[in-house]
Amino acid sequence: MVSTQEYKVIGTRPIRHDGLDKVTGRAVYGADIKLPGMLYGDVLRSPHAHARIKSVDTSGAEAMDGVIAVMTSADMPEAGDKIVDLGEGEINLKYASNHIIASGKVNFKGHPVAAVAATSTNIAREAVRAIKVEYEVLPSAITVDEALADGAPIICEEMVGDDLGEEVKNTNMASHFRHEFGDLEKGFSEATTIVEHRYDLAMVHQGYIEPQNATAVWNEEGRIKVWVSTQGSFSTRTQIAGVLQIDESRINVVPLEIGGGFGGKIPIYLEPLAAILSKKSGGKPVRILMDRTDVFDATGPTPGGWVNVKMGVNDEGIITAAESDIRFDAGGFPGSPVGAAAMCVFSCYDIANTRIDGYDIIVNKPKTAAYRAPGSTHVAFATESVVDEICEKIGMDVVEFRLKNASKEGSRRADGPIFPLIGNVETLEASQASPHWQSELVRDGGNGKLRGRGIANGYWFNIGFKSSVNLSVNTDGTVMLVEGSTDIGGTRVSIAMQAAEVLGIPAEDVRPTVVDTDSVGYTDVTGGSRTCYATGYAAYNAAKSLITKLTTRAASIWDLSEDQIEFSEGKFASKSDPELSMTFKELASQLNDTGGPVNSTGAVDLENAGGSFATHIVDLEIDPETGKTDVVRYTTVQDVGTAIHPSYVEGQMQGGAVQGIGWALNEEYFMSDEGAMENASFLDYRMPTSLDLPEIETILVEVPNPVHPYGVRGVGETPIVPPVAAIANAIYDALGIRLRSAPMNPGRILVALKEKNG
Amino acid sequence: MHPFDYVAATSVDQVNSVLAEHGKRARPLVGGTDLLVQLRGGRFELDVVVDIKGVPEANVLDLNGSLKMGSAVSCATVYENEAISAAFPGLMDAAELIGGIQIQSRASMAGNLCNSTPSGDTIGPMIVHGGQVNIVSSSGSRTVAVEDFCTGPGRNVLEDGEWVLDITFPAPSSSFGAAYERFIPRNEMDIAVAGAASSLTLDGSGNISEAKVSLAAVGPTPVTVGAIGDLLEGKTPTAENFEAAGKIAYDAVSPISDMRGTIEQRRHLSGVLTRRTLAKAAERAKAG
Amino acid sequence: MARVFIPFALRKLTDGVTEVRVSGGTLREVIDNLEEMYPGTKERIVENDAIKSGLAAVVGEQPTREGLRTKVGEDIEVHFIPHIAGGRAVARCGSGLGR
Amino acid sequence: MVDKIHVKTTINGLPQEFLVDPFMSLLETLRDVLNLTGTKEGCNDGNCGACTVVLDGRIVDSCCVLGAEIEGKTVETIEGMAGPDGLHPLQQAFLEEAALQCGICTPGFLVSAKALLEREPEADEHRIRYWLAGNLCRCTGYDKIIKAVQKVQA
Repeated sequence: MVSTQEYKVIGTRPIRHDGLDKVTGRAVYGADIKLPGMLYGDVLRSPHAHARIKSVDTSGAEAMDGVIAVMTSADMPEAGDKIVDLGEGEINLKYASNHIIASGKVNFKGHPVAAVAATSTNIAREAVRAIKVEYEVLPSAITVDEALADGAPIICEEMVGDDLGEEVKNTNMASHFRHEFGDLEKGFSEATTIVEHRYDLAMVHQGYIEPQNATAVWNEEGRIKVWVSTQGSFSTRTQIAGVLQIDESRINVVPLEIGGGFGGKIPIYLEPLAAILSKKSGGKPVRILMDRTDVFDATGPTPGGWVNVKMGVNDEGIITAAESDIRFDAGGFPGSPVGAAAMCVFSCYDIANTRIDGYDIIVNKPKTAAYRAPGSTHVAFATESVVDEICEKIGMDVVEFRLKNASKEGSRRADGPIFPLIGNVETLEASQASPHWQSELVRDGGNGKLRGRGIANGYWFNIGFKSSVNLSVNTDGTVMLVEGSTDIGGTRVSIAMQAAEVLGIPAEDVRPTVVDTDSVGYTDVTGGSRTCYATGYAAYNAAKSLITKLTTRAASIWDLSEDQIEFSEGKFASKSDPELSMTFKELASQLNDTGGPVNSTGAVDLENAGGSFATHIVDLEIDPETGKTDVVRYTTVQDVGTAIHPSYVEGQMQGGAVQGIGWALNEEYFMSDEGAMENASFLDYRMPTSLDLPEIETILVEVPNPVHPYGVRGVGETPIVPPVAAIANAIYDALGIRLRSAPMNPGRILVALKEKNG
Repeated sequence: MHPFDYVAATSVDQVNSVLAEHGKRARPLVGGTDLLVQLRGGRFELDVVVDIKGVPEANVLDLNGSLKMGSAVSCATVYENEAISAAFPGLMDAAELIGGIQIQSRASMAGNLCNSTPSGDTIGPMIVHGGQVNIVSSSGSRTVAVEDFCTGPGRNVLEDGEWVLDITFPAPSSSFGAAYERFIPRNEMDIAVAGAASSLTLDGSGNISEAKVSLAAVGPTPVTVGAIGDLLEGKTPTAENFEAAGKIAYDAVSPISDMRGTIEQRRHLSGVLTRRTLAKAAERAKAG
Repeated sequence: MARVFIPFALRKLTDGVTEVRVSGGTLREVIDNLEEMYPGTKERIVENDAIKSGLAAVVGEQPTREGLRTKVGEDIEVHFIPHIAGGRAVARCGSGLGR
Repeated sequence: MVDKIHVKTTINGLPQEFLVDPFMSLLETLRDVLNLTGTKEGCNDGNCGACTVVLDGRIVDSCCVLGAEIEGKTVETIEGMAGPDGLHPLQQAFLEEAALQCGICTPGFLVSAKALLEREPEADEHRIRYWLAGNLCRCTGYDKIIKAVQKVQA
C-alpha cells in the first residue's frame, strides 16, 4: 500500500525556516553564548579507567589568579536511588550524579573529578592541571567477557544485578532478561539447515561535530537558568532537577541550536557543574565547553559487545526457529540499549519459535547513551549475516527468502507484541525492483580490485510520547508556531508543514520557533524518531483547534451558527450560501474586530508509531592487496510512512547510511589494555569524508502510519541499521570471506584473506 | 596551555637571536598544524613561538634545474607550481595528500620534517629526491641530508638554537622518476599506516642505474632500504624485479602494532607499496 | 478476558505457564486478578501504584501511555516487556522484574 | 605572564583592531574577541574543517592559526559571505538542496566550497569531494552538499 493522499503542503520541499540563519553563521549554538560577566569553566578528568579517589587537593587551583570557584563531588547534593524517566530511556539519579562527578571512585577514563571556573578559558585549563588527585588504581574490565569473567573487578560495588528475576550481588551483570515464544527445540528439530555464529562489535561514537557545552546561572533566588545544546530541554530540566535536588519549576532550560546529537545529547554532563560553579561564584554565568577528546572519552557512545544468532530453516526456506544471545557493554554504569536490541533482533521476520537472552554489563568505559536506533545495528549485523549465509546454503535468492519470511501486520515480534500495519514487504519489493538491484554487477574493478554486492534489512520501532505546540494567528494571515522539540535536522519545517496543511496556508506562512522550558508545554526529547510524528501530531491538533476557533469568528461575521460553516481547501465557507467564503488570510485580517487574538494549543502523549523498515543495497570495491574497501554504489530503500518534507527524509536516510558505513569499515574505540581510548580524535577515529563515498541513492516507500493523521512514521533511526550487515555481505560476495567483527577494516580483511588463501 | 609569546620574525638573524635566547623554550612556527595542536595537548611547553613566514629567505621557491625550497613554503604553493610538479613528482605526490586543503595551505615540508614523525608523508619523498637540509643558527649553518635528519619518533638532529631555513634538491636527470604512495583506510585526512617513496634513474639502454626506496611508519624513523638499490642496479624495470624489491622491503622493516595498524599489516603494505611506487617511478622515468 | 503473556522472569511464579487469560476492564484490574491467580506477580510489575520503571506494559500492539488506567478489551494481548533502564544501586535493576 | 598583542587586520573587508593573547588561536580570537561566532569549533586540531576561514586567499583551519598571525592580512569568514545583494549562490543552493541538517559544519563547508569554485569553477564531482574532504559532516552523508555545489556550477 502506497500513499495516494493528495496534499497541498505535505510532500513539497519548502526552504526550512531556520536555514537562513544557519547558512549565514547567525544561528546561535550552545558554545556561541556570551553573557555579561561570564566565567569560563573546565573539568579535571580521571586519567585512569578504574581507580579509587584517595584525596583531591584543590588548593593549587584556588590560589591561582583569575580562579573564582572550584568544585568536587563534595559540592553535589546527595542523590537518592531514584529512577527518572527521560522519554527515551531512564536513568538512576544516584548513578547520574556519580557519573557527572565521581564520588569516591572513577569508573572510566575521562570521568570528572573536579571543576573550575575562571576569568579565561586558559586560566581555567591551567587551574585544572594544578589540582592534585591521589588515586589507588584498580584493575579494569574493558570487554563484556572480561567483566563477566571469574575474579573480574567489580565496578559498581553496591549494585545488585537481576539475573532472570533473581538478585545477584558482586557482579558486573546489571541485568539478564529473556524473551521466549513457541517451542525452540521443536523449531530447530524441524530445520534442515542451521547456521550459528557470534558477531563482535567495537564501541562507536555518534560523532556529532559540535562538542557538548553548557552555560548556567544559579541566581540569588535559587533559580537556575541553563543555555545548552540538547536533544531535550525538558529531559535536561528533569535530570538537573534530580541531580541537584531542586524543583523543576525553578529551572529554565534554554535549548540553543544543536550541532548534531544522534542520541548522544540526551544525557547531561556539564550542566550541574556549571550551575554549582555559578552558585559558588556568586551567581556569575559559567560556561563549560568540552573539547573533542572529552567528547570521545566522557560522553555516551554506543556499546561494544557481541551478538550470537542461531537460525534454522526447513526445505521450503521457512525459518523454523531462531535464538539469540546479546551482550552489551553499558560502560561505567548500568544501562545499555540491550532491551531495544532484543526487540529488533528478529523483527524483520515472522518466526514461530524464538528465544532471546539479553545482558547489560558494566565495564570501565564511558557510560553508553543512545545512538540512532540503539542496539538495532548490532543485532542486524548478526541476523542479516546469518540470513545471507543461509540463503547461500539452501540456494535461495536473498530477497525472495526475506520476502517469504517477512514480518507483516499481525506477525508476532520476538519480544511479544503483534505488529500493526508495517511496510516491510513493500520495502523489500521496492528494493527488488530498484535500478541498483536490477543492475548487473561488474565484478572486475580494474587494477586487481574485486567488487561485491550486499543487501540487508533493518527495523526500528519509533516512539511516540509527549509533545506540546502553541499556535497564534497574526492578522496578516500568518501563524506563529511555538514548540519544545529541539531541531537537529529540519524538524521546524516538517512540523510547520503539518500545521500549514491543516490551515490551508503555505509552509512559509507558519513561523516555527523552539523555545525554553518556561515558554511551552512539556515536550519529550528529539529522539526515538518521534519528533515529526509526535510533535507534528501536536501541531496538527493545535491547527485543528485553531480552525474550530476561527469557524466561530466566521460564524459571528456572517451571523450564522458554527455548524453552518465548513472549512476546506483553505477556505471558510457557508454550507448553504456560496457567496459567503473567506480564505484563512481574509478571516485573519478581521480578528481584531471579532474578539481579538486567536491562539490554540496541541498536546499529545502518543503510543509508538509502528516502526519503520529499511533495505540497503551496497556495491563495494576491494583491493585484495591492501584490504582497502571503497563503497562504489549505495541505495537505501525505506518505508517512511508519509514523507512530509522529502528532502529531509532523504537526508536522514543518507546520513544514517553513511554513519553505518563508517561503523562498518573503520570506526571504533581502540582501547589500550588500561582502558584508555587511544584514538580519541577525528584524525584517528576515521569517520567517512566526502571522498570516501559515492552518491547515496534513496527510494522512499510510503506505507502511511494508520495512527497518524498524515501517516507519518519516524524515519531518522532506521537508516543506520542495515549498513554494517549489508557491507559484511558485500565483502563476502567480493572476496568469499565472512567477517564477523566490526569494524571490517583493511587489517581484518587482510588477515581473513591470508587465512583463506593460506 | 602554558602561555607563550609570539614573535613575527622578518629576518634570519631575528629568528636566530630568539632561538638563541630561549633554547628549548622556543620553536619556529610555520603552519602550526602540528605545533599548536601539540602545545594545546600539553605535549611540551614553550615560552615563545617565532613565526618565520615573514622571513624572505624562508619563502624562497627557486627551480633552476635544482630546487631550493624555503622552510615556510606551504605544500599547496609547491604543488600548484607546474614546473616543480613535473620535475619532482615524488614531492608532488606527498604534498597533495597531506591533510585536507586547509592543512596543505599552511603546512610546509620542512615543518613535516622537523615534526619528525615516522609517518611524515613528505620525508620519504624528500629522501629519494636527495634533499639536503640547510640548518642555521646564530653560530652559523650546516647541511644535513634529509635521510640523516630524523633520529627517532619526534626527534631529529636539530640542536638548541638551530632551525631549518631551506631544503635543496639536485636537478633530476631526464630519465629520473619518483613516486610516493601511502596506505590509509580512508581516502583523505588520515595518517599513513605505511608509506613508500621510490625513485629510479634509467640509463641509456633502459636499465636501472640508481634506485632508492624510503618507507614511512614502519620504524622509529623513515626507513631507507639500501638493499633494494643494490638489487635493482643494472636490472631492467620489470614487474618481477619490483616484486623482489617488495620482498626485501617486507623483511627490512621493523614496525610496531598500534591503533593505525599491526606489525604484519605494515610489513605487508611495505612490500606492496614498494612494488607499486617503483613501478610508478619507472613509468615516470620512461616518460622523461 | 485479556491474554496476559507472562515474562520469562515471572514464570517461576506461574508454574511455567507462559500465557494466561485474565479478566478485568483496566490494566489495574487485570494485574490484581493475575495476583489472585499467581501470588507475587503484582509486586514484580507494579511499584508505587504504577508500572515499574524499566518495564513497558503493552496492551494491544504498542506500549500503553495510560499506565494502570489503560482500558483492556476482550481478547486483547497484554505484555510486560523489560527495557533496560539506567539501573538501580540497591536491589532491582535493569529489567525491573528483579526482586 | 605574556602581554597581549595589538593586531590590525582586515576581516570581511572591514578594518579591525584588537588586543589578543599571543597564544590564542584565530578561532578563539574570531569567536571570543571579535564575536564572529559563525566560525565553529568541532575538533580544535585541524581535522574537521568546521572552523575554516580564508586567510590571504587560502582556506585554513582557524584553530591551527594564531590570532596574532593575521596582522596585516585579510580574513574572510562566513559572516562576510552574503553581500548587500543577498545570499551567495552557494548559500542559496544549500538552502534549496537541503544540504544542511544540524548546520554546525555548514559555515565551514560554505567557506571551503566558495574557495573551490573561485579557483576551479569547472571542478568535477571527484574534485569537489576531494576539496571538501577536510570538512567533516556527520548528518547529511555529504550527498546533498555535493549536489548543492554542483547546482551552483550548472
